Amino acid sequence: MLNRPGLGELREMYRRMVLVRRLEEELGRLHREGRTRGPIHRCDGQEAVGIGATAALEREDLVTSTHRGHAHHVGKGVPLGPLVAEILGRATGSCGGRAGHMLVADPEVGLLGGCGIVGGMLPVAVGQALAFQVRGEPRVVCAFLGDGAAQIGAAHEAMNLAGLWRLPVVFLIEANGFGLTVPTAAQSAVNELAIRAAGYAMPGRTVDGNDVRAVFAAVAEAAARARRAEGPSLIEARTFRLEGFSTSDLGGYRDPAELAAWRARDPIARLRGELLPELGESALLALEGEAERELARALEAALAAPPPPAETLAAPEYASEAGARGETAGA
Amino acid sequence: MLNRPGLGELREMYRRMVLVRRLEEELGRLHREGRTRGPIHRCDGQEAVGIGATAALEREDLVTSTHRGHAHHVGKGVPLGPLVAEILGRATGSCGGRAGHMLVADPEVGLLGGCGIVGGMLPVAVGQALAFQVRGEPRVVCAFLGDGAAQIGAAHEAMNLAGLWRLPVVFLIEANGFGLTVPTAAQSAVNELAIRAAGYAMPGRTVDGNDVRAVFAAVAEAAARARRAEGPSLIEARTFRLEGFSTSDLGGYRDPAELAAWRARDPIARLRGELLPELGESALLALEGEAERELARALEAALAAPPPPAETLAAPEYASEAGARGETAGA
Amino acid sequence: MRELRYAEALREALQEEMRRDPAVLVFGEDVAAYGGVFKVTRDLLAEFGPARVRDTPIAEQAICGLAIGAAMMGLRPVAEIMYVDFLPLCLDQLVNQASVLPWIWNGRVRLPFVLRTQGGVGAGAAAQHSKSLEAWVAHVPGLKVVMPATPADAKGLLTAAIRDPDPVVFIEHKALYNTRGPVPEGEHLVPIGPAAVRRPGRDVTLVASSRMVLEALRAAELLAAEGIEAEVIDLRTLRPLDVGTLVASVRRTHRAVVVNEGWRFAGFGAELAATIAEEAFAWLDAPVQRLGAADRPIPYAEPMERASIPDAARIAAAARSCLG
Amino acid sequence: MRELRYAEALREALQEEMRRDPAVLVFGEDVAAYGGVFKVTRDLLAEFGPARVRDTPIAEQAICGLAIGAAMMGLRPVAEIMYVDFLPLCLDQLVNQASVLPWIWNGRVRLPFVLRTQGGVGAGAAAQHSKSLEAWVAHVPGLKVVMPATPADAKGLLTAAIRDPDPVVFIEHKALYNTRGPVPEGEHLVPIGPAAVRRPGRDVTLVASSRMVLEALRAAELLAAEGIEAEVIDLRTLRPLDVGTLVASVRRTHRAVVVNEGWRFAGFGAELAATIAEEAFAWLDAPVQRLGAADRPIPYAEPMERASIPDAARIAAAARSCLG
Ligand SMILES: Cc1ncc(C[n+]2csc(CCOP(=O)(O)OP(=O)(O)O)c2C)c(N)n1
Ligand SMILES: Cc1ncc(C[n+]2csc(CCOP(=O)(O)OP(=O)(O)O)c2C)c(N)n1
Ligand SMILES: [Mg+2]
Ligand SMILES: [Mg+2]
Repeated sequence: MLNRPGLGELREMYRRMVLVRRLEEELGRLHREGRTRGPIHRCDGQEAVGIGATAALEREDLVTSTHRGHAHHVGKGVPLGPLVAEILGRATGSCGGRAGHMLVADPEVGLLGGCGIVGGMLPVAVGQALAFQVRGEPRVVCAFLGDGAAQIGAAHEAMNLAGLWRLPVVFLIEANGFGLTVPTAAQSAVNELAIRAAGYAMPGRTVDGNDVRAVFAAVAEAAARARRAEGPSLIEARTFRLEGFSTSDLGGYRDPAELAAWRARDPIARLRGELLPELGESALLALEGEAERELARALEAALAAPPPPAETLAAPEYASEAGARGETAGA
Repeated sequence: MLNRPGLGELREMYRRMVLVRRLEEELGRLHREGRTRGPIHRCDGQEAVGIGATAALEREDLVTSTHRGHAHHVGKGVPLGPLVAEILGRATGSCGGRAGHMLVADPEVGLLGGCGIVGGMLPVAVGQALAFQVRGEPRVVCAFLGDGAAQIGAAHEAMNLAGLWRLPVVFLIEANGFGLTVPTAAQSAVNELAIRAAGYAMPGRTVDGNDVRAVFAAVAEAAARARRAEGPSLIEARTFRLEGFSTSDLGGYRDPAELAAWRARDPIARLRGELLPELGESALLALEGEAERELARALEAALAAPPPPAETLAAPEYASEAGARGETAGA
Repeated sequence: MRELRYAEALREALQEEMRRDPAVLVFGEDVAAYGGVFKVTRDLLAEFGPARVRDTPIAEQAICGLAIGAAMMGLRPVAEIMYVDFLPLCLDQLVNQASVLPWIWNGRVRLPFVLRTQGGVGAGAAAQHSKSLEAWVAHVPGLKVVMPATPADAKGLLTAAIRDPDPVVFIEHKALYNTRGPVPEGEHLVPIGPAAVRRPGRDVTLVASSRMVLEALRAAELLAAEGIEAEVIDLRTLRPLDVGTLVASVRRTHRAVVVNEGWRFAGFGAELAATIAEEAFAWLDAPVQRLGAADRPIPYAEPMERASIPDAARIAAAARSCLG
Repeated sequence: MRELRYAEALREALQEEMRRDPAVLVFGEDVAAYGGVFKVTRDLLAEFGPARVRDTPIAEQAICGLAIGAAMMGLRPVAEIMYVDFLPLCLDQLVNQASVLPWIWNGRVRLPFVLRTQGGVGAGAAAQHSKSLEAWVAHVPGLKVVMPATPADAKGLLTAAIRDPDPVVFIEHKALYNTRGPVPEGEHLVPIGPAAVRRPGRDVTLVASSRMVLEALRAAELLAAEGIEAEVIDLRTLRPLDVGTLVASVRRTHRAVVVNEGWRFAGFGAELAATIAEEAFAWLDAPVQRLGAADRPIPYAEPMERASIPDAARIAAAARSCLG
């Protein structure tokens, strides 16, 4: 994969970013209507990170995600119908409605997977990468984490081990400026998280997380390095979360001027501006319409689908009991 | 406190280093005679770190120790009788024989305290330092850790928080080249641990851990900085463990040449050589004899003392129950 | 008496204790500027300032270690772990340090800190934000474990916990924060230890804690309509357990249902059932019924989530089955 | 049959499974070059090489995450946590990831890994290296918890655990490594689940696991000398629990003593006592006697340490008290 996305790739990334943004907006609307459950973590404004990074991966690569994963899900290619159904807890969801929005996974496309524990998947990502290394497979794990998550112990253990064993992991920090409500400056002793890479013997760099090309290029380079068995990398993508930390956010902790400044740097508008001369307004409108229709179909189907019945709770506890599907991602 | 120890201080450090070495040797002997219990972690060869560092602290400063703490205990001034008695599990021990060699503590001299969980006291040290900061007390916590412990999650969380809040902590890595049997090169992605300090916005430096003056100077400087409310420091003291990882060590994992090379750099012999021209042979011999006699007395008393009786197990579970001594270190 | 929400009652306890004792400190994720994701620490920063009310990084081990270390040095920290589901991240600090040091060091230090957290099933918080893990902390010597069910107890027990000389794990319930009830103004202490009989009855004893007390009370209503008089005991403190109240009740009613929102297997209900069967053996007319969460991760989808924990109907059914 | 030490039996299982299945991997602290602090992984590095036998940093969360991730990708990792006292450091990985993901992801992944560890009181390992924490992991859905008491079971259960499609927490005992017993050569599988009746008897059932089985057998000898015939059940697997064997025995003997080396309060013994009292209620002639560790940190000094856990004399006394 080249480090510079071609026009076709950019076009597709644009479509996906629009799709994610519309998804977030629709989820916001459904939440206000009381039709969602639990705190949904929207990623409005951060789409370029998840979409740009996943576009630079191969299908057989893996992504470990976070509580704020919709761009990762869409980018890695989880079919939209089951994705939306899972977010809404339907039997037709990619995990049958058991997982919900924070834990979405889909082994078929290598999304393994969402996690509501901050930093919880980082040690797992290292284990996935170990399997690739042991078997000599040229596969890579892209492990997303937040700038808040970078302060937790598991991040340290995972990064040290990946650096020590030269495991094929791309640690991608979505530096959106906050944990939930606490600014990163009040969470991290250092402003630039990428400098910590030196402490793990891996390259570290900071990129503009609102520039999908920059994210793509950085991840493509890091993935290529990992595939060459040269070990992990740390990328800090600077971005901003434009909406609440979740649908439970009561606000009041952010500087409106800062928010406005970042709104003006919306990654979708930016990419649109860049594509406009190349593709023309009508092609872009068509692309946006396509994304909107795809989302509308998925939403409609999900909302019409039933939740899994209470009896599903009796599904076997163990894979060793009969009936477990036991699809193994490693196969 | 000056960063350069005076002759009197060096003399006392020498006496303490000799005392620690003799203690370790005696414990080795008692172990071979079957008169100790549990894995005792000797620090032969590392005495300059624990003794040099603690000599640079004030009495009201704190030390959090590790499983390998005899030099910290002696250096911080735990009375030798109760110390040896605790190591041997006697009722006369500083913790009544309940704690044993891995968990020695003595609030009166600010040793709070030993810990058999690698990295386990680092978050606690940060909390102790927080209390000093909140009350505006010019006290410092010297938190010892091993080069193995530097890889554990708790170390990351503790260092980030200390850096972020500028807490008065001196993180002192005793880089003795090994975890138990695994060389540091097989545990850490980077060779020089001090470079990680940059990721926590604190100064980091590497010193010769077999040079008691260098350790003293580095800790004195870091402690002064912390007392000036300028925040924590990270010091990596390079040294070598000359004996087994504990009395349970079965050996076979080390390079005899490396061991021999480090034996030749014994910190006690080195300091002796430096002091010889200044103090003369007979004064040094007297000093050594003094240390040996002090140890012999402590050992004899400890071995003659009874262990705490089984009934002590019924001592109240909670401080809220009557009878708990409730000596508070903060007072 | 004026009514407060459970969350407000907690806040009042924090505020009053911080006014009373400058050694009380509050810290945790999002507790300062934002006032906590459940708003229990709202406005404390404004009143007490950034030295005593602190936002921490996302670092549960450090949060717990901070509490231990600061308490050891004479402060009275109240640390928050946002969800009990994250408590496993600091269990090493609890079981290897907080539990161990005061006793092993022969009483030479005290650790008067409170670790506030909250658990339980809410509305769709899913497998990693809905658990009840009190069985784990209740197993640990030296810790006290408190779970208030009412706003008045929320205030009174938190006040007592802050003044207690031992480490207290204080487990709130996310689905209780908005419940209202009378709460005494001014100093209000509910001692750590004693259980409360919430409803007297002579036919069967329902033992519960936290939100399950409300379900047990509803079950008692259902049973009353059938002429069955259930006694409802709210444990309030899980460790040290008020065995006396529990056993005295069962010796009178001869039947017991124990209810706990955590997983049933090896859960806290097992301790209750075992204790009752031991201490009231000759008085029991039927096996103790033990209700807990289904032994599965808590699912997201509503029908599954709802089915996964005990409720009034299931408690009433269990009571009937011991009477039947 | 040839005799082996418990540690050797474990090593043989690892070796045979590594020969049989290239997906089996061993890693942990000091397991490769040194062969493990209890020498259970001795010489595996030489035979299987550094890709499959790995020393890790001291990083328990990472060790557990490695196992989860590698298992998810189709390997069969056997990870070692050196002491069960350090398991709290990776309980988040166990309760929030390993327990959750296979079931919550609707069976779309499997996690066939084994987490080997060891616990219990040895000779003076003190408060942070002597605990028994099986109650915690036994509480977690989706995990299996195995505790072999004999060398033959050590081999057979470890073999079964490695081949099992689910996460297995395999808890050895430091004071058993040097015990000897007959161990079948070649493939030897002891299924996860079924308990074993180690000694038949009709007067009282003694239920134990791990090293406490040996104490229970010694207690049975003491009791036999007094004419009391005790049946001794070795649980072998704690989760899923073999309730059938347990209950069938108590229904015959009408009396039970449950013994667990962990803290008594909210410990695994509570689950056993509660289950027996529920399932054998009408058959019980006396309350179930429950023995566990004193509810204190494990002290270092020998007399205190010895007093802190159950032993044959105390087990026999408990049995007598249910017969008395
Ligand atoms: C271990 C843990 N601690 C706390 C939380 C609560 N929590 C959920 S999201 C979040 C903020 C995470 O910040 P960051 O990693 O920067 O991700 P972002 O939300 O900004 O995408 C917190 C504290 C959690 N889920 N897990
Ligand atoms: C959390 C934890 N993991 C593992 C151990 C077992 N252990 C005891 S000492 C030790 C090595 C520690 O290495 P280091 O930190 O370098 O200290 P050193 O022994 O070299 O002084 C290990 C792995 C432990 N005590 N705690
Ligand atoms: Mg963030
Ligand atoms: Mg070391």
